Amino acid sequence: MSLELLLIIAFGGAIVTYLLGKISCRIREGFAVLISLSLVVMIACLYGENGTESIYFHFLGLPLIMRTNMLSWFFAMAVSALGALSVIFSLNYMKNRERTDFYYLMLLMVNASMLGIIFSGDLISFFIFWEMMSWSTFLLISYNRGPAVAAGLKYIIMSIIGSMAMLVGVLSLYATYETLNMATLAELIGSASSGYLLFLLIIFSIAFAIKNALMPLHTWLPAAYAEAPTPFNGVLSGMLTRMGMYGFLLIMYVIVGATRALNLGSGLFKFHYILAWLGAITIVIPTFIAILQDDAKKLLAWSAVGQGGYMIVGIAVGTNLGLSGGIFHTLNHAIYIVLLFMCVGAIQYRTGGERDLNSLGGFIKKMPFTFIGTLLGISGLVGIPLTNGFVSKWLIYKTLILEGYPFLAFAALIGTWGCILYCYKFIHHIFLGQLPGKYQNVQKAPFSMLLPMIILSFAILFFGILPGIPLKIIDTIGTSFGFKSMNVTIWGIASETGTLNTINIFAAVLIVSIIAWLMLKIGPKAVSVAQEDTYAAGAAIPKDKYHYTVDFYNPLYRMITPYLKDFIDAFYMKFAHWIQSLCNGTRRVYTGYVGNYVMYIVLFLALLIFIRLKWSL
Amino acid sequence: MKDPLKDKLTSAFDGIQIQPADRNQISITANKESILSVLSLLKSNGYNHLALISCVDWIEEKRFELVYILSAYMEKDKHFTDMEKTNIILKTSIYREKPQFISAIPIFENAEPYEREIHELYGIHFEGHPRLTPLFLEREYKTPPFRKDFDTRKYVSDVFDPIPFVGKKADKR
Amino acid sequence: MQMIEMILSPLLALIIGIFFLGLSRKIMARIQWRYGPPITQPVIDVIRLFSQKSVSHGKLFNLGIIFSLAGSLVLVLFLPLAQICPLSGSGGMLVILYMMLLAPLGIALSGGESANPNTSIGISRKFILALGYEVPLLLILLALMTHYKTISIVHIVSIQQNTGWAFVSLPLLLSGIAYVLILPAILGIRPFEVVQASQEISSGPMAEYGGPFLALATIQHALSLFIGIALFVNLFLGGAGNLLIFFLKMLVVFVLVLFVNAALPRLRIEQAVKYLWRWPTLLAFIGMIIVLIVRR
Amino acid sequence: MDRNQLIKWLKAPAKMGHKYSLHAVYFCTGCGIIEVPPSITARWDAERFGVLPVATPRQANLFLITGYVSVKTLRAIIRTYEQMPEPKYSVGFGSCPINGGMYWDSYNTIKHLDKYIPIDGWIAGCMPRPEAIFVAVTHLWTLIDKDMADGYKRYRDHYQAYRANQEHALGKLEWPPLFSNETKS
Repeated sequence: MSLELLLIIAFGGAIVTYLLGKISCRIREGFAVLISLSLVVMIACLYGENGTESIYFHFLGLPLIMRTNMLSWFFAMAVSALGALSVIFSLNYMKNRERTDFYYLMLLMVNASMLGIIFSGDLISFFIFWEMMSWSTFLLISYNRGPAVAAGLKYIIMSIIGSMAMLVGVLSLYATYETLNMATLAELIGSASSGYLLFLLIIFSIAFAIKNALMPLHTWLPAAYAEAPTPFNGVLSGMLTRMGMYGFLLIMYVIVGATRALNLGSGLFKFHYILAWLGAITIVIPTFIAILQDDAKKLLAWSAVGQGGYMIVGIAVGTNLGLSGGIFHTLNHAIYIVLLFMCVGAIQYRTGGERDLNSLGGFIKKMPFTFIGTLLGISGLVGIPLTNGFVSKWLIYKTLILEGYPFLAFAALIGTWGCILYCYKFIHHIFLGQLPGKYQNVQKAPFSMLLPMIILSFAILFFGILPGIPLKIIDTIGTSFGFKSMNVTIWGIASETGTLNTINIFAAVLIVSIIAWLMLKIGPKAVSVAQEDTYAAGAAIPKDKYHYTVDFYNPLYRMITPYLKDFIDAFYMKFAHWIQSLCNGTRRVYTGYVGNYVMYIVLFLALLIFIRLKWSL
Repeated sequence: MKDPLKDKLTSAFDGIQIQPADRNQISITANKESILSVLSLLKSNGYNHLALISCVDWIEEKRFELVYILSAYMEKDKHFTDMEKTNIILKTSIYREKPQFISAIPIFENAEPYEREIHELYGIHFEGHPRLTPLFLEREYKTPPFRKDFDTRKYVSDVFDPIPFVGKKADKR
Repeated sequence: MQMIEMILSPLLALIIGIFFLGLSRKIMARIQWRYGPPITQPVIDVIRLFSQKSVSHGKLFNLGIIFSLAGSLVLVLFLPLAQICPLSGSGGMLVILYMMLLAPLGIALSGGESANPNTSIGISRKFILALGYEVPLLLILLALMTHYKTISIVHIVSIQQNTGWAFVSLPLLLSGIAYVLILPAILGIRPFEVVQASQEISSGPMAEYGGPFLALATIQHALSLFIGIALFVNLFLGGAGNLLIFFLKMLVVFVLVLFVNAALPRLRIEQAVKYLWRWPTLLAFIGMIIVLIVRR
Repeated sequence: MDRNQLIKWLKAPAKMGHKYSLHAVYFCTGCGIIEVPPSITARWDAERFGVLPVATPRQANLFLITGYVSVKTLRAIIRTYEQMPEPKYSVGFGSCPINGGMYWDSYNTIKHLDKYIPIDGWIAGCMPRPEAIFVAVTHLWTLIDKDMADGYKRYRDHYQAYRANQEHALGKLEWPPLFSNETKS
């Protein structure tokens, strides 16, 4: 099954769905689902192949190569699976919206370009697909006009800066080594001086850090996530932002190679150590900003920025545990952030686009399945022992502690406790508490929205209880990068410095929960009561006024808000205004009247003559 | 306080009597038309705190007597002047049949709850009062309960006694 | 053998926890010159609560309290109780850290479901206080783990058996003192009783708990008392050879903490977090620096 | 005081549990609440009998109605009584809840509290001293032993009558009836 066929199906499918859309929307949706599912199946049966290279096109004399290895298979599986789920999710969500053909075209285009990035074997096709992905994302973010266009602009400007940085790196590589094929580059790079390696790493990591929203370059993410249409949010937050992670892995471990990348720089100022510290800062500050948010999607956006830090810390630490923790966390984070965005989408679908956390409440009575999905989603996000988030965080913490980076581990752990606060705020404001009057007759989410949620919730628990399956694949990725393999068993990691056995934990929790349930059964059966029958010091419950959500962590807000003003965004805005005024200045010089230009020439000549006369006398 | 203010009062209003009540209280009785101007005069002369408005129902003389009690806020960190020690009890009386009076809110805003209470318990209507809604009572009463002609025993036997006992006691009775 | 341990350690924890509850009410009474209830009063309360027909606000209301009690019981399995440590080989300190947030999350979910602002305020205070004492606690635990270069608590206890208590070993002295300063916050008692402040927010998350729910909540509270003190004894006072010494060490620590509980009034939540983020964090930070220097 | 007779515990744990762990709702309904603080603090210490004030009616099984009951407070008393879990006991302090006491002819006090919510025990005295409260507690023990403290059963059986009386005295009640009519007994 050659890779070109795969890409042709992916891109062709996108265009065909657009055309089918002209005929009837039912066929278009069916075809879109068919395409994405077939992509998943095709990639699944690509499992074994390693390093199959196939030149499919020549561009300016350079061979464009497609190749696959375990790393690309892993990311491709995740991209296609999440792409299929979000297409299924958007069937209902986009039912009565305008320009849905354009939406489906762009969604499938984004999925296809991501697959292109993953399977590209040389840097030129990598760059082409990267640009294609950025542009289709920009069009999708600014899908529902108004503020979305501003968010899209912010996104596209920053990703263009990233792509230009990458282009500089690609050209410098081509200049020194005449070839852009990654495999050959990996061998030739050995001869490069450490200074050049450092330059390469920095240039490429600027592009990937912008895409992965590392701390100083993260400002596009909250606006983009908040304004993008929610089904696309799943793809955007799940795998698209994690293309930066794929890029980091590519540049640090595939092209530059692990040994060289890990001892660039000296002592405390090693490249990977600074990158780890950037990741640690990215964990802490966005997590505390997420606690302040009152908009559901903004809260999830800041949490996605925070969780990105874990992945960076994982791969930047440079041990096999850290690397597998980082990659596994990329997959886990993709699963539960897509699940949480789908829950927000289901709520929006049922309440007519309501996103403000303070005007929702008590939805557990009306949408129980969405509640279960959100509960599993936030338990994965927090890292509760039976969910997949816990396993990847356990790996990262273990390596941080044993390698002797306690302050990095401290930043990561504080991120988790901050994460609990906004996770509970998210689920409490939407699902618990009093149901407002106007949402009394809200029905369940439609099945086409619930199906992806059920699959993802199952995935969270499945990977949480039996982490051996994904960890085995990740271990082979680690060994392909030259790391020592950790002995992965079905139930976790078995190593002398501390084993993880999730099946023991699962069995213990299961038995003990049954015991606790029996203890509750000792007492007489409880009478279930309506939400109005609750303690109010003897008074009757005021309608729609007995729900506490505004300023939920008020004592904490007062303490942390002064430190959390978004300095970086403000700095970028000031910088942008400064450049704009600079441009205005030059515009005033080139006014476009010929007279001015003649005057400039005359003046300049006069100046030259004057200098000539003055010095020559 | 006594002389300058007393002369000012007697000169400004006719039909006003001023006599010292007990230790440091002065009771002033004025007719109902001049009440507001007396209040504003007293307020400008330092008695800027309206402590209370209450009402007495003289049913034999067919009149309600409204009592305004004024006192002075103590100036910050100054020694007690004798003015601050004295309270002024301003009395006026209105006819009982049509209980009608003007509200003192323009001069003292904090008169609002007192007048609401008097309206609820005595049935005196105050013009210019923003909201004469019920303040304490749970239920409507044909004659306001604090009036002398409100017969509590009859009210209790009408409202509470007919309610039957429940369970064993009811069977015995 | 392992199966017997699996049953024995939660049972032991339950008995000791409920005994501690009864003891705390007795000691508090004696400090206030009162005669005080019998030691077995919590047992009487639990029996009475189980016989009452309570009110429930939905399935999550039931599942939440079950989930929180299960979380505490499972956490006990990870704690070494003087040679009894059933689940020592599956995750070590990191699992304990993460298990400690199961119980509050369970009560938070069921409290939230009871649709009462008092419970929501109680829960938000609980998480803020947890964030408050988690900052120094994480620094202390990381200092311990980097000092002993292990993440399994059984290993830490065995090292302390032969090299003496961590509390008195020089590099960890400051961390030990910081831990003592935040112990009342971890146990949720008087100076930091902001969560179940029965006067202000009508006992916070427990406002809507009736008969059996309140019984499970009391048992969970007893267990969390046990866990907080057992963790301290294991990490800093070197665990114990046999059960009796372990129990005695816990008793001494508990009585001392009770005196603090009896003497101090309840802090406001801002004061609590300001205090927690100032002195204990400073001590824990310096302790961490010392551990890193000693490690170099 | 048969608290430590083990046989009784094994025979009827629920009854013994209720006897020796009476958690009272800390709800100040009238003037008698001034007697409760001294009875729970150092000098008279109610906790040695297992009596403890708790914050919400959900956690309680004893409801002390201390002193006269005004019409407004009756609304809150009914709401609190209905929110207590099932085996619950209520004790009236002083003569005012019995028959109105010295406010027998007042327009806004409730005369016979027993018409609105069932009362299991009365304590005489215009505010009984703490010793009288403990006598009442021990008396309540004997009532519980002899199954005579069945106020909550009376409330459930005659709920329609109680509800009618309440609506007669207070007009419209904002909360639905506790027992819908089909759960007759």
